[in-house]
Amino acid sequence: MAEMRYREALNQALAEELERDPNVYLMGQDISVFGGAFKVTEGLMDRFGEKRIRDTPISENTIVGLGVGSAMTGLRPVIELMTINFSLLALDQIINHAAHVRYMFGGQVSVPLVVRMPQGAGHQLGPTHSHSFEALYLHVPGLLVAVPSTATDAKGLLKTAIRDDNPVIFIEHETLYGQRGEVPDDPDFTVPFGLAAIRRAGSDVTIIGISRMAQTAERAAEQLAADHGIEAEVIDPRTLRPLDLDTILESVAKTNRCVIVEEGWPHGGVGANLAALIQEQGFDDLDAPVGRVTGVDAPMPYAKSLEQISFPHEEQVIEATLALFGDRKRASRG
Amino acid sequence: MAEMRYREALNQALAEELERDPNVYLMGQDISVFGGAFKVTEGLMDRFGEKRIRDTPISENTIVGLGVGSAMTGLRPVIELMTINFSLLALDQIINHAAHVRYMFGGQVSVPLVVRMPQGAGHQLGPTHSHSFEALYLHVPGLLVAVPSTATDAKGLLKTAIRDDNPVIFIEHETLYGQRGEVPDDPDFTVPFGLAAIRRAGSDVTIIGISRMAQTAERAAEQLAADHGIEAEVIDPRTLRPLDLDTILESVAKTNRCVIVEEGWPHGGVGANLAALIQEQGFDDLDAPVGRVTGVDAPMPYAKSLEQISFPHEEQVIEATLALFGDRKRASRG
Amino acid sequence: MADRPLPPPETAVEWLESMTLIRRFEERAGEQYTRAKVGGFLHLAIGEEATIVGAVAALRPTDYMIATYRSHGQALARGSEPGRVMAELFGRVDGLCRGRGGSMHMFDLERRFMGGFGIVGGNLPLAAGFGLTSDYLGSDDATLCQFGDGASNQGTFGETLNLAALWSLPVVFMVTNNQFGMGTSLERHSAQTNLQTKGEGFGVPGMQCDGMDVIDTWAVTSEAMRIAREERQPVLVEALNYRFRGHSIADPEDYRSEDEVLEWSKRDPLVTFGDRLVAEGILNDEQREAIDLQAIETVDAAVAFADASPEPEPSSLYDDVYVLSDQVRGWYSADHRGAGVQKGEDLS
Amino acid sequence: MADRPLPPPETAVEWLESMTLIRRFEERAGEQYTRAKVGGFLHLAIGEEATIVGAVAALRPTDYMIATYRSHGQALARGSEPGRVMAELFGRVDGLCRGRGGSMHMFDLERRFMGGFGIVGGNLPLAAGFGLTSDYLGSDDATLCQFGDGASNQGTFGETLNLAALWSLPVVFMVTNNQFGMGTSLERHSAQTNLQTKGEGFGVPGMQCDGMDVIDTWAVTSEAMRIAREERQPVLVEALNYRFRGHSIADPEDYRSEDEVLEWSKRDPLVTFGDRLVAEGILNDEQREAIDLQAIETVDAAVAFADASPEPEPSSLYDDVYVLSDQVRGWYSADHRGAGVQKGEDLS
Ligand SMILES: Cc1ncc(C[n+]2csc(CCOP(=O)(O)OP(=O)(O)O)c2C)c(N)n1
Ligand SMILES: Cc1ncc(C[n+]2csc(CCOP(=O)(O)OP(=O)(O)O)c2C)c(N)n1
Ligand SMILES: [Mg+2]
Ligand SMILES: [Mg+2]
Repeated sequence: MAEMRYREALNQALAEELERDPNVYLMGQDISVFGGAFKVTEGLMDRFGEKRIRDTPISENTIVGLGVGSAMTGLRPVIELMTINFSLLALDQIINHAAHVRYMFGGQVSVPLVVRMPQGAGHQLGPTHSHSFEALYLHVPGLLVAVPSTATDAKGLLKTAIRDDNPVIFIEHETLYGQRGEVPDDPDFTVPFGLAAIRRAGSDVTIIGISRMAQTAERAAEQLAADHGIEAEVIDPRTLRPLDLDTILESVAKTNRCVIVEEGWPHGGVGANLAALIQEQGFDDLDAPVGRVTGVDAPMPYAKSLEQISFPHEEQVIEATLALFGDRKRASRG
Repeated sequence: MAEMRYREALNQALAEELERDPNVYLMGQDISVFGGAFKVTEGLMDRFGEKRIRDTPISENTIVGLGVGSAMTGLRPVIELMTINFSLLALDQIINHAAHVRYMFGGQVSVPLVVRMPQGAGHQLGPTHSHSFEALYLHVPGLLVAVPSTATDAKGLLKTAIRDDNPVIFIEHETLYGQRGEVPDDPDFTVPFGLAAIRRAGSDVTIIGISRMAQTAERAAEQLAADHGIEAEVIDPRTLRPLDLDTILESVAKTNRCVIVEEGWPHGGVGANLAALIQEQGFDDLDAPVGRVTGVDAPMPYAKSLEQISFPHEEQVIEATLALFGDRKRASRG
Repeated sequence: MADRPLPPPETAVEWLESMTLIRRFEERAGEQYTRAKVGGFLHLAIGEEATIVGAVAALRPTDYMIATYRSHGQALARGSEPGRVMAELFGRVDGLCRGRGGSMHMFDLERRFMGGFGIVGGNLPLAAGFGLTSDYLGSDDATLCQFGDGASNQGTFGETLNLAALWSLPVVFMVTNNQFGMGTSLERHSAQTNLQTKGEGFGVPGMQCDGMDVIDTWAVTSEAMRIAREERQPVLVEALNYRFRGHSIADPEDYRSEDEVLEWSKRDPLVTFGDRLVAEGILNDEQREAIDLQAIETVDAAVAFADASPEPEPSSLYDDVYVLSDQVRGWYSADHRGAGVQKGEDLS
Repeated sequence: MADRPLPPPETAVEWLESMTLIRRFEERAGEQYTRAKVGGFLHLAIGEEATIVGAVAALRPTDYMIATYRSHGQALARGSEPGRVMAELFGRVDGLCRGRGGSMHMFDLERRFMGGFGIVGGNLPLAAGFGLTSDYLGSDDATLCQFGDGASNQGTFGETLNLAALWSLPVVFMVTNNQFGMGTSLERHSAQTNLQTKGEGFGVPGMQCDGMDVIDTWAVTSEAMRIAREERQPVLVEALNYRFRGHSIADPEDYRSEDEVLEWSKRDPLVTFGDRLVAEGILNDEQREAIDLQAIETVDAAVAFADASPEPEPSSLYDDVYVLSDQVRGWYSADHRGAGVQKGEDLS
């Protein structure tokens, strides 16, 4: 175990996989000389050379298509799109090719491709640069989607992603890069896809946090316990495709209440998807509607004062949770 | 009133609005000489000339951006993307510009743009050409989204879309173009956005059908009545943004059961969004989980035998509806 | 260009056979479409046989070939079994792609025929990817990427050519200029109509060939492939040709005159090349006739094979959405199989 | 090129004033950034003032101007109030965009400064759209679209140039070649490094100007605008320049040498142009100094204005997501405002 930042954990995962498999290569804008816009690939060019750490022009759609082509013919590309905002330009290649060529060609090829990119608000980057797009990607059959919220998961899930033979959309978070965590040194440490993490055990309500919001959920849970005597079970699904619905349903069966916290837009968001699944499968377990706390239904404004009220914080999670208990619990405290 | 095809109703709406407002113009691939891949714009070039009915190269992202630019400066473009499948290439311009420029520039400009495009499976076009993408678009604040399922609505909603000052994603359906309906002649006939249509009144269950699936839902409802004595209320939301949730909730308050039918992928689909909203707002009204019938969670295969089982038909709607009644109703008939 | 010498007789005959097979295959596919044996869109390459056969003849077996939604001919020229190509059109399990792709999405990995793509311009980045693999692995395989005049207006064109030039990828980009993107004629969709020059701004030199002449196409493509392979320099080849049929089967062709079609049909590559082989004594009329009969027989057999092939089982619907493994054992789905959530594929 | 004659004295002085204002504004913005008054990314145009001022000087007030995320200078040159530009950086209600856009998304409709766009290459199609409007309405307004060398690799570049040429749109595309796309130097991102030729394959002729020389930039842009306006022919102008600061404020600049920066800084457009005005007797040293002091004063006032401007009200969060009307009275939302569904904006 070593303490390191989320960014460093990713860097270590990349280095280990580059070491392990000569067909793994990286490609993206400013990832070599510059070390990556968020410094995730720092030092890799010196160690692995320009052939394997490739700077690209600003041509997102073609970069992804190029990755798909090389993956179809035996390589294992790991692409960095500078941020998820720019992935809209590459969506045709991601959906029609990365996700579909295996199926549409009757299984003749596979596409062992990873597309890494950070998302999220909080740095005052304004409407074009603050998107959270998990919902766009979890919609698409053929893709796997990971949303690591800790340094450990960042490393373990990225290694799994690189070793997996499916195309993986690997969504990091801009505000997590500097966070520290304990990360196993074992070069064979991986975190499996499709296995949710229970971040906090509890029996009164299940709070599901997506990407960075898993942390917000955890902090809200501590406050709920301290201030309201409500013990929340906090779940981080870690991957949205495949989704570990079993763990979620087991928790809800125990708690009978559920809130989902995400940063993206509400309509057709991750929370909508989970709420639909949970009420379908756990209807009889629910004592209250599945609650959602999401980013606001508007583009992301630049001004700090507006940006800060545009994505969820602990208060909103607490409020949404208390609302599920109606007046009873609320009254018991206050 | 005149009987005409869905395609003709759209053509009439375009002709009337071109007539009414000289700043309305059309732009798309093969819409002039060729008359449109689905013949929606047939005859318009002869009538309005090349300046207003413009053939474009195959450059989807730029076509949409060009439309946004001209809309920002006073024109009212109506773009035809040949099919919704190709709109993935234009998603950057649709989201970051069409949907966001008004907000991000503090209200200084508006974008009175319509992007028309058909979606859907059923013609054996295979994985790249059979998408249903309503869910991608309803996710985005700043856009309006219409999904007309009848000739009347096609005309009335398209006229509203062209007259509205917001960017509108106008989703037609490939298999509906040939269908006939009664369409008002009045050149000022419009259908408002945000007003659902109740296609069939009923008190036992609410079935919501999206796009073409509104028709599938209606047929299933007739069969449910005939074979099972279940009277379904069938709702066609007609626009997904704005969404007429009031009508839906009123219906569910009466029926206590709800099924949503859509053609797209299940995860993060329209049904997920509606199910989440309905259980949030109508929790106490629900006697059973909100059911969903969707396209399969796979790319769309070419073979007819596989394609036909990849999107919903009446049987699946009936089955899903019966499931909501548990053994009681099923037993009463069977 | 028409005065290039003939290749060795055997080769010349092979080319005529290959072009004839494509022609007869396409005709029969069209006929099967009207009988509703074939669904979807059907884009035929009638008139474009010389471009296909000449280009493919310039490839080694290990080179990669990639094309568009109009690519039955490419599969056949590359050696895919006609029966399996036809079975794909029929949507049957013995189709090249098990009936999943249909006419627009052919693919034959074994022959390095890398598809068959429905998104105009979408195949160029993939071609660069194949080139990157060759480069990365130190092999001297090269890639031939065919696309249409209409596709040269798609953003991927500039993006991919720049990248290929920048990274010295061994890829030949062949724009088959058949004068139209659907119903839009070249001069109505492209400001630059001399397409061979369209890549120069991205560092990719251009060449042109007579795409109605199999020999010229072969010769120019061979030189382009040599440059790509040996000089590690991508090349843009413009193949001038013409499609004799509509864009797809349902096309009234109002956008062009019968005269124009007639004029071009005088240069029918099958006729001109066949005539030349007879004139130069490589074939006699009987032998020429025999080639045609052989092609018809092959296509008959292909239809019979396709017809006998079973439809895919409903239970195969979810096959190959994912590569399954310990990591990815299945997924949750809410779909047509009934209300509620279903497990997708499951290893257990 | 440096030997072009000076414009009339008044004009020359105006240009120096404008360049000086931009320089001082940018320096101050950087300073305010380090004080956390400004958030987000901050891309400064220090070193690129001649390109901005020379290009804008070639425009009529009704012409459209569009640029990138590096465009405080363009707004100022176009006449936007410095206080309102600074207030936008501060995220205040008196900002050009009411604090919604920030540094990367400036916009001033009144001055036909059409933004300020964060997506590299995303502004080219919009520029063509402005050109289309001018053409459609029969006006002789033209559009100037600035973007970077890095943006010339984006698909929209080829797509838009082709369309502009095909439709004879009155648009000048100006690629400001400052030698880098972020940390990637020109020759590492573009196979074609002579960027003025990059549009020829799409029917757009090229010109080049010395982007460190305001007169040359003005002269070449003027000619290009004339061609666009009168001949209805789009033109690609390459402006050669250099940014003296990092790509954005947080940039260690490991990708270039100090020597290189030093070499270019000898051509600092403010210094060289100021020197020339003094040398040619248009200004004396005092007057030159006064221009600088005036700029500093203006910027001081801008900062004070910005600082005094209030933060946007939380209640304004949903303003202008939609144009409201009878048709669109509001929408349902499930968001931070609490569990469950909220009504969005509502006319009632
Ligand atoms: C991105 C995209 N836009 C539009 C279409 C619809 N479409 C299919 S073929 C075609 C014309 C293509 O013309 P060209 O590239 O010249 O190829 P050709 O058909 O002539 O072989 C169009 C517009 C598509 N398949 N993909
Ligand atoms: C589509 C897209 N990809 C990546 C980025 C991140 N990015 C911002 S500026 C930039 C470099 C652009 O270089 P250039 O076009 O030369 O303009 P300059 O910054 O030099 O003015 C990059 C890669 C972006 N904003 N948009
Ligand atoms: Mg063509
Ligand atoms: Mg630059």
